[in-house]
Amino acid sequence: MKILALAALMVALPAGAEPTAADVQNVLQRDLHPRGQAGMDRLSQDAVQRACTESRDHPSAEVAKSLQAGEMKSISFPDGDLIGDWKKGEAIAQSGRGMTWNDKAGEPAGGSCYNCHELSPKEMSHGTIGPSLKGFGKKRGTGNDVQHYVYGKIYNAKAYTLCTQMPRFGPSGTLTPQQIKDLVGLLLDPASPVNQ
Amino acid sequence: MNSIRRALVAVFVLGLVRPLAALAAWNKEAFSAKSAGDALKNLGIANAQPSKDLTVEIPEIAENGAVVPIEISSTIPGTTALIVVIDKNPFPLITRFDFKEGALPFVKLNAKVGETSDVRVLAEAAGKYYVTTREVKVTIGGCGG
Amino acid sequence: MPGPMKMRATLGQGFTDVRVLMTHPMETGQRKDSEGKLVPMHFIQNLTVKVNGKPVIEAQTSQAISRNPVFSFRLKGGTKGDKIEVSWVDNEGESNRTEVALA
Amino acid sequence: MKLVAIAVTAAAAALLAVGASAQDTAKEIQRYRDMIAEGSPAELFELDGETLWKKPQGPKNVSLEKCDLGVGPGVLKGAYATLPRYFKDADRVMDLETRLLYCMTTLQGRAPEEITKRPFGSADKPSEMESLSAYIAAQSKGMKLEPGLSLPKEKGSFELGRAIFFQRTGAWDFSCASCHGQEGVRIRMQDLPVLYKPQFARPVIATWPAYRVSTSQFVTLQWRMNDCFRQMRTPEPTFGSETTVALIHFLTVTAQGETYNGPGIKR
Repeated sequence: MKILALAALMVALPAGAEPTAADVQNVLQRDLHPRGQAGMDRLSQDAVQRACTESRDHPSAEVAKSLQAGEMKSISFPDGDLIGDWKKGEAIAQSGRGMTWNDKAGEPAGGSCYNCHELSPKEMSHGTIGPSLKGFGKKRGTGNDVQHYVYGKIYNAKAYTLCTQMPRFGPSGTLTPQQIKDLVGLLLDPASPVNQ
Repeated sequence: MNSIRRALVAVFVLGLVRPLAALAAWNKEAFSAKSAGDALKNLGIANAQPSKDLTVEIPEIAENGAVVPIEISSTIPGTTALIVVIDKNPFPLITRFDFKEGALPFVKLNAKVGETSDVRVLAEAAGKYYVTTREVKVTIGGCGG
Repeated sequence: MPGPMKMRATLGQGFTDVRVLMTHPMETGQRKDSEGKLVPMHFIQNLTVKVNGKPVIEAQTSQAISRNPVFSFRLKGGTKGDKIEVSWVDNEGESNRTEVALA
Repeated sequence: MKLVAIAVTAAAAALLAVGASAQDTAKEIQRYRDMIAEGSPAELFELDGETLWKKPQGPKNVSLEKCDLGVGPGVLKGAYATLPRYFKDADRVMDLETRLLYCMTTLQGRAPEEITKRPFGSADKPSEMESLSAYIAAQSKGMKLEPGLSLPKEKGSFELGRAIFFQRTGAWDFSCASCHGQEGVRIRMQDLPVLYKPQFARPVIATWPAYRVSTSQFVTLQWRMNDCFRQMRTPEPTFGSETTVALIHFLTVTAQGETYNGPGIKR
């Protein structure tokens, strides 16, 4: 009677008060179970998730500044040119696979980019949660600064905007540095469909 | 298809032999055709005329190609059959409905549409064929994961 | 054994509206299962509608009819107690039928 | 459906070509939804569900016909519209599926492990929970959604559900609100309802559970919660756990007062 027994084992919440982020974390720890590559460690909120939960994605300027600085340190930029193969980048942007409990661990993941962003004008089935990136390289150029900005943003978007809905593709282990370079290529390469 | 069978089919088409089962049989040649033209040829249909009296209700945009509703009704006098062909499907012929005394030439069904395509609906009346063509666009939604 | 069918017949103005639901996978032969194997073609090929035992509609269908097919028909006139029967046969020779009396 | 995936680009290009305004597109998609709603295969699952409801099962070899879904033992009419709610016998808030699980264990004497081994079925083989949900929910058609909210445990469940809705967690830092918190946005081509606001929650919740045309499956709210967590890259929520029930409770309370119009049909 595991499931019914669980119900009796209520996490003690103070009566009448709204559950805090820490309370919810305890409830989730109790009610979710590991499956496939999705382990229980994924439920431990880090400082960023906690600050964004508690402020409903509107952290104070000081909190944002200090946590963003910490996130910035997570990014290690590869040496040299960061513009990879835009064709591979397009495939990564299209794929919504990876990191779920039924994706095989170790298999290359996608970036789910089109779920939220407009990129290549050829792909009209794009989401609108994030801004349109159509023509991004044409507007921003391909300079060293832009390359680093794009690489950094994909690697860890929370270093730039603390409570963005965009995942931290580097620290979460979703994308490899090479995959991120290929996405930089998709955004910046003048030959990429994004810039046509 | 061997020649004997081809001959038999020809005989049926000519109406020289009409066993009871003929109408109910499944037209393998027409359903196996890979183009709309071949499918119609196998059904013995040529020179279908556009007709306003053949009404087709179909959404212009389908959120999911797995289920695309099509509603057809004909006010062409003496309509005895309705046929649906989806041009871009791998096997374009979808269905043929034969109506006898007691039934009205009306049908509503759901079809799979593989990609944005013309949908041709044909009616047979007194040995003549009529057609109405509509385009349906297929999109996709969801997380794609 | 084939899954259930469900039919509803309603007397309209001068005609009878019939809607029938059928449980059938309508496999195209192009779909892969969870193990990546192609699922063989399996679909309804023939459909017959009878009123009081007399066939009034005979249809031939392809694998491109959507899974769990739904069809609506209209029959001329109609009298309370008319027996309406719908039956199907698929490419594997399986079949099913259902009937209602017009209320 | 790969076929459809390939079609996307073509379809999209065509949409662009005709210059269909967003409004026209929305109108046509609504027409599509109305047309498919007229003949929903959900009714086939209702038939299966009725058989299962009346079938003696388990060590006690009894049916579920004495199961109390909140409005009296065996009463189905309107029961779904009052869920989730607090049940004294179990001393907790339950949604339909959790209550069914309770009845299967107490009335039929079955082991929860056996029942929840396969809570979500496939197109070829729907699960017991799915068919039963179809049968039971259908008997609340036309009734107003009135989930329990007067008792302290019901209020607690609603509050917990709301807090979970906004909790950022998992490998990708998502909360439910990451996708369902912003008006007028979509994932790929799919519009995202802002589920903490009544005007958006109402039509959505009033049509669950539902037949899903893209997978030909009958899907329930427990499934919907489960698959959202999967896409949020978290571990898996246990079937019938307080987390899933609290979320369903929060969503249903947000939609309360809406006339139940399911089982529905979804993309």
